[in-house]
Amino acid sequence: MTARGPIGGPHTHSGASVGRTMGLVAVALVPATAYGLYAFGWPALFLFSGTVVAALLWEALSLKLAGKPVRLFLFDGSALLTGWIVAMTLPPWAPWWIGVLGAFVAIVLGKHAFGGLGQNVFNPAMIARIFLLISFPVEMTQFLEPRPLLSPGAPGLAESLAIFVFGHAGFDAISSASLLGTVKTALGQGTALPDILSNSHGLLPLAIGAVPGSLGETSAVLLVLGGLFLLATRVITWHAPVAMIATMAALSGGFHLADPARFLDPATQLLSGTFLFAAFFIVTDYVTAPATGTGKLIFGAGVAFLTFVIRTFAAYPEGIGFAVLLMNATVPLIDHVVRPRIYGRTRSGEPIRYEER
Amino acid sequence: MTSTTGKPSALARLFGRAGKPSDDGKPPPGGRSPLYLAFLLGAFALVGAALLATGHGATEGPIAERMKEDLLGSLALVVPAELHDNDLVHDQYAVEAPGGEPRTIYPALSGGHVTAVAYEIVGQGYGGAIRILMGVASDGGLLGVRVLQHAETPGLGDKIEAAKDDWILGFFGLSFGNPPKEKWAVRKDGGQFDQFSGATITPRAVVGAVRTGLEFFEANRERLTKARQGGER
Amino acid sequence: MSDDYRRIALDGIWANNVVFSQMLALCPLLAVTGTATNGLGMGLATTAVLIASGFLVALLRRLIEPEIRIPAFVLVIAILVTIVDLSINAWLHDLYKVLGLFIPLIVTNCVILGRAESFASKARVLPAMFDGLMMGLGFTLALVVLGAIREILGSGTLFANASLLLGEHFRILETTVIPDYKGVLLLILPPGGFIVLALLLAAKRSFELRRRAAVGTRGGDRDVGGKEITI
Amino acid sequence: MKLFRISGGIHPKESKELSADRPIERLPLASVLRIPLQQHIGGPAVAVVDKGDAVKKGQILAVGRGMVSAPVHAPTSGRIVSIGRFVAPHASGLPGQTITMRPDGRDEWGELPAPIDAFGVDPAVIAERVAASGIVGMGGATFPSAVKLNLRNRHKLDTLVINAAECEPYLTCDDRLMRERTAEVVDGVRIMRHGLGVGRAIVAVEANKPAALAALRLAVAAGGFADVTVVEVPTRYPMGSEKHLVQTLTGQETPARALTADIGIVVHNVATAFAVYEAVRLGRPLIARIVTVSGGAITRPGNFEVPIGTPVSHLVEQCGGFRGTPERLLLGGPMMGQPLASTRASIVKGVNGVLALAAAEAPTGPIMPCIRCASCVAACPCGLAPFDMAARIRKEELDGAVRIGLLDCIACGSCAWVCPANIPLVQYFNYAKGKLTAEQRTKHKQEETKRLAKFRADRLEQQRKAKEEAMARMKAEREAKKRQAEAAARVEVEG
Amino acid sequence: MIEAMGILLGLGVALGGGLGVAARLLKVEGNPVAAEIEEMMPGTNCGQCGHPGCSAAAAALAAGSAPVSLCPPGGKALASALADKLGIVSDLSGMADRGSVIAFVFEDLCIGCTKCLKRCPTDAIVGASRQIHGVVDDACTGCEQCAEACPTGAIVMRPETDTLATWHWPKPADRLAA
Repeated sequence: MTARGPIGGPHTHSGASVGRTMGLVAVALVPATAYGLYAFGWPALFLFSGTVVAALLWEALSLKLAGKPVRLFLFDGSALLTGWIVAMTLPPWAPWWIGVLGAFVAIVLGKHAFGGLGQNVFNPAMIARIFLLISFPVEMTQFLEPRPLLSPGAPGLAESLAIFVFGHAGFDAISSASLLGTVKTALGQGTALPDILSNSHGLLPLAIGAVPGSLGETSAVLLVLGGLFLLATRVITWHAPVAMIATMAALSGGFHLADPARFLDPATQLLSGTFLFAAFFIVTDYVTAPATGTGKLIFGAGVAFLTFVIRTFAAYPEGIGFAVLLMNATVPLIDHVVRPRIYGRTRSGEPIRYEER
Repeated sequence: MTSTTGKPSALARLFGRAGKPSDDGKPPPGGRSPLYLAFLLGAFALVGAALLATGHGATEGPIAERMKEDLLGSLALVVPAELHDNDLVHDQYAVEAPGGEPRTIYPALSGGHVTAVAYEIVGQGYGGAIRILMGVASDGGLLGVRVLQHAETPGLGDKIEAAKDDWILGFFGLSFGNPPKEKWAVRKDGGQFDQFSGATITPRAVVGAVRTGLEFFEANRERLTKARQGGER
Repeated sequence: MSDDYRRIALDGIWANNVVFSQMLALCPLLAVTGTATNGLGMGLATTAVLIASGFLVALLRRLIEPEIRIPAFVLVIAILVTIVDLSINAWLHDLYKVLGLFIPLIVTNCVILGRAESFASKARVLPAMFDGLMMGLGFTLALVVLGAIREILGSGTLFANASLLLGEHFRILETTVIPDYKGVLLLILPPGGFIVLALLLAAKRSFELRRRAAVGTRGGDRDVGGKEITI
Repeated sequence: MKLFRISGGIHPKESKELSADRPIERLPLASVLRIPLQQHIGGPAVAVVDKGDAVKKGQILAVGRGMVSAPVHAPTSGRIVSIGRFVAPHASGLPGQTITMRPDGRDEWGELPAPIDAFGVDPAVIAERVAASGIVGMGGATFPSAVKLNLRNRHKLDTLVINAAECEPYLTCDDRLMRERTAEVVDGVRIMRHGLGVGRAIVAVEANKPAALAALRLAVAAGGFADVTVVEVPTRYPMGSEKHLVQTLTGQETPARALTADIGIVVHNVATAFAVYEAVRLGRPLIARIVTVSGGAITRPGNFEVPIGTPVSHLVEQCGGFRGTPERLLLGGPMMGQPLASTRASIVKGVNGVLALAAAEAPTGPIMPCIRCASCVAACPCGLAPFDMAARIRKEELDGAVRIGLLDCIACGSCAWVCPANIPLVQYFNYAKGKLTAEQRTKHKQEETKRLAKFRADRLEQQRKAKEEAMARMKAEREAKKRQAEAAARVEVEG
Repeated sequence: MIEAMGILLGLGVALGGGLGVAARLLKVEGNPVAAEIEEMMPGTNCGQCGHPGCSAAAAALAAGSAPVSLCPPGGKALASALADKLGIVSDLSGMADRGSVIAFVFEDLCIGCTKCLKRCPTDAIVGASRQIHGVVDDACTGCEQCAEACPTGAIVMRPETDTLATWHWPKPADRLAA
């Protein structure tokens, strides 16, 4: 009926849209984010909004440069989410330029350099995280104990603005390493694990999030809540998170049993660092994960395995970022090898045979 | 080599010319004989080898000279020139270090008396071995410490380089006793040395290495400070 | 004739640039371009080898049989580089301390074998040397630009240690672009090299596309013999 | 009866309530009927009437050509106005050979073949009648039904499955047919069972048609037909896909690139069964069918018995015309139906619905880039990775798309229905399949060309040789003559 | 020193000899690419490319002395296939994509001279002396030989149009025309 030639079927649609999917993920992120903003106060709020706004601006700029319709893509929610996730992985009191640069790396280098939405091989937020971690090892590893909003000891509005703009003078004095960082350093000195853990936080604060850590990654309980919401709304499937958690539990459990003085117990491994955040919000990223259920299982297990290896045997206390990027690189291979069985064919692609009738 | 039947034999196919040279003097389509090619490439190799030999001969002396200058340059940083009148490299000798390996000692002599010694020590840092050159006065005080080579994280651990930070200069004048031996550690470990932002392992490695270097000096003080004649090996 | 030389020059520096068009020699490229100075040194050393190898290969081209040309070229190049390596060590020792590790890499630099095979072995001596010079300058240009960008963004300086390479007169080149700069560490590391190279390539492509769009597309049969050498 | 699960599939909004309660109506005849000669898969039929001829209802207009083809009959009595090219009921809107007739309004039957004693004759007789009546698969596939009945000659068959799933949204024509003409349908099913030479028939109806199920069950029970089983299958698109229906009923997957007949089962549509009843019991050829007219842009949706050749515009007019401007105008259901280029095109044997969808019913979202969400992989009933195939086709890697299963795609549209990015996946697949066929055709033509060129070269060579030989012969003859003459002369001289 | 020179010499001799032997033993006769290209050509030897037949054109292509766009009947499709085959990055945007064409005879103008019949490389034109000629669409390759031969201009090349049998769905517009 139009001059462009006939429109192909089907002529009805489920109503699903990219924007709706992204919106649901954002909703799932709200509890953990809200807690992070509360726990780390005004500076965290400034950093969060700065990063998200920067992500949107970089997105708009990239779209304009690429000659794509800015309005359509800018509000599909993908840039908002990327900026959001980048902000959640930052130390809560990091200065503004960390967030802006992180958003630049994620959006421009991690996403648009590959061709924009849907084309990137690597998770943009993880690229930003690794870029920042390698480039600014000092700023990216200075965490602090939560100082809830309006509590005594929390910085006021003006002071927070100063932290956001200029960075925190005398940051060293109040900074404290994350649990994984502390463990790594102490193990390197030859201290046994039980001694290290005895004067650190217990598991309950780890679960609630009352520990030093990145802006949005501390509260395990709220992250799991968001993840369950995504599972319930069918935005994500169970495969990757379950594979990731199970593999980590099994691996760290085995090693811990073999030598409790050297290897962390599974509960601490699962609850600390970025692990649960990654399990529900990073490895479930559509673009950079395999398409099939089996593929997702392999992917999740691979991320957990590499994370364990890096956390335990390599130089970095937290290995998720590297693990995710390494596994991202294997996704095309996984998708090539692991395909659904085609109807009427065997797994190897030959037509099914029935015995002569 | 072509057989009389007009059909080349197997041997001729390998070593003879495959066909008549064409009129314009270009090689025949079958290519040159393998023997000729062997000779040609051999000749190339020979001429090349001769050239290399000449080059090597011409540069050998200057290169050795430059290497020595480098070493002297480094030594000058940890042993002030006014403390000695000898050639530190020329007078080097070896002493057995803990672990049984020989350690090269560069003695600084003034009027035949040992005023200081310099030697190399190794610390284990974040990114592997850190090679450190230290100079110790005969009274056990540090004259200078310099990092020769390391693989620490740039921007974090590389503040141990004198070019990047003054930290390493802080060792000047210190000795066992100043501070006391048990204070030879980074602050985090209860010592008196500063670590720098974000990194503890690297300064800890350097402080530890310097400490073992001083221990080595203490253990061998007698041998190291005994007057020696230049050239004794 | 002069047209030929103009074409060689244009090819070497822009149209068929070693790095930006042929995408060759990426290994030394990424390894040495942490600073502009290192890039300049490597570029000049490579240029010297390119000119010399162009000269030798063109001179010997009638002697070298096609069957053994590759080993013969490799031999010529290896000998040249070794002699350059020894000479720099002996007489330009400060430069050697900066570049020492990378000079032997020139042997495996595919540009040199590539030019020997695709140009010098078919050309007379003078054009072959000129081609070597221009390819070398193009390579140097790429290295310096890449090094400068990485150095400014990565450490906030430009041409640091230039005096070591070029002598005390050139100390004026050494600039601190951004004082009190923390430095983006990743850019000095090899991944930074990849990122900056990719951005430069994108910039060149975009410039050329825009220029072509401005000139207007000429249709055509220009593809004859237009095969790129991809060694 | 135990049913089996199929993987994939979707649950689109059914929208059947628009027309499900409307009984089948007969409409006034259109002033002109245009009957395409290609209403089936296979060779087009060849007209056996001429312009100006008067024809009776049911009279044959065109005969099938070739093994796979079907004849066409006059839907009513009247006069042939023209035989020529006219816009076809096809997405392309291209013209096809069409017989145009003007009804005389008397609707007089011509001479019909005698009814057959369905169960007393050889199955071949039934197949023959089905072929002569021009019956084709009426679910939309339009494969000549007799050819499928004759599969008994080459395959070992045990079951006839009657596809009454009607899984496409909006469509209710089969539902109404089963409810209103239950006895005829059941009789048709049994005739086909006999014609196929098998012992049992299964009628599969989706669970969303309880009235039809009840009616069928009642009729089967009342008749005491042990050879017919009525089965309720789950409501899930694409249950009406023949291979998936068979798997639901038997648990057996039809091998790729094979027919269900390879596992002993032949599937026919329920409307075909009714047509077979009419052809065998009454001698009537297929000249009309039940069509659902529905969609938000139709004033009065309903189910109609429509003579073949009725223009769509006539049908729409009779339904009260359009309500607003339709966003999409379709022949068939919204999932697999074809867009209609012009309302002047006619209803043909395979058209089960005419839909005029309002803007709110049709997908109108912008096409976004694929975000690899893999919803399409989960929805695909054939175990394919549609997003991957589409990406390859977009880059013109057609062979790559074939390697990962393009030819196993049944174009059901489940993938595009779930796609959050609104990517026209099905159109990509249709494009690729069409392009591959075209390439095949080109290659074939090229080979043919080479053969022709060689043939010509050989011929020229032969001609040249013949000419040379002739020349040589003439020369030899001339010389022989000369020699003879000389010899004669010599003789004369000597003599 | 002498030792090192000896080693290099030995290496040179051995490798040079080895390469010479290898060059003899592993020699490839002819150019296999040319044969493969010939397979791709229309095969009518129509001569529009300026080469004496498709096989000569294939040889020229394989040698790199002819542009991939040389074959008018093959059109853009063949040109891009050839470019792929030869690994050439070629700008074919200027090449008109004329699609496939076939000959058409205007009956009013045809005088039945049979000149076209004799030129057609695939015998795609039927007819006899003093009778109007016709084109067998399926056999015509669109090589234009007949149009050139026709003294009255009765033959024109017409684009092949889609029919119900040949039509297929067009490729969806590359996303986001907006």
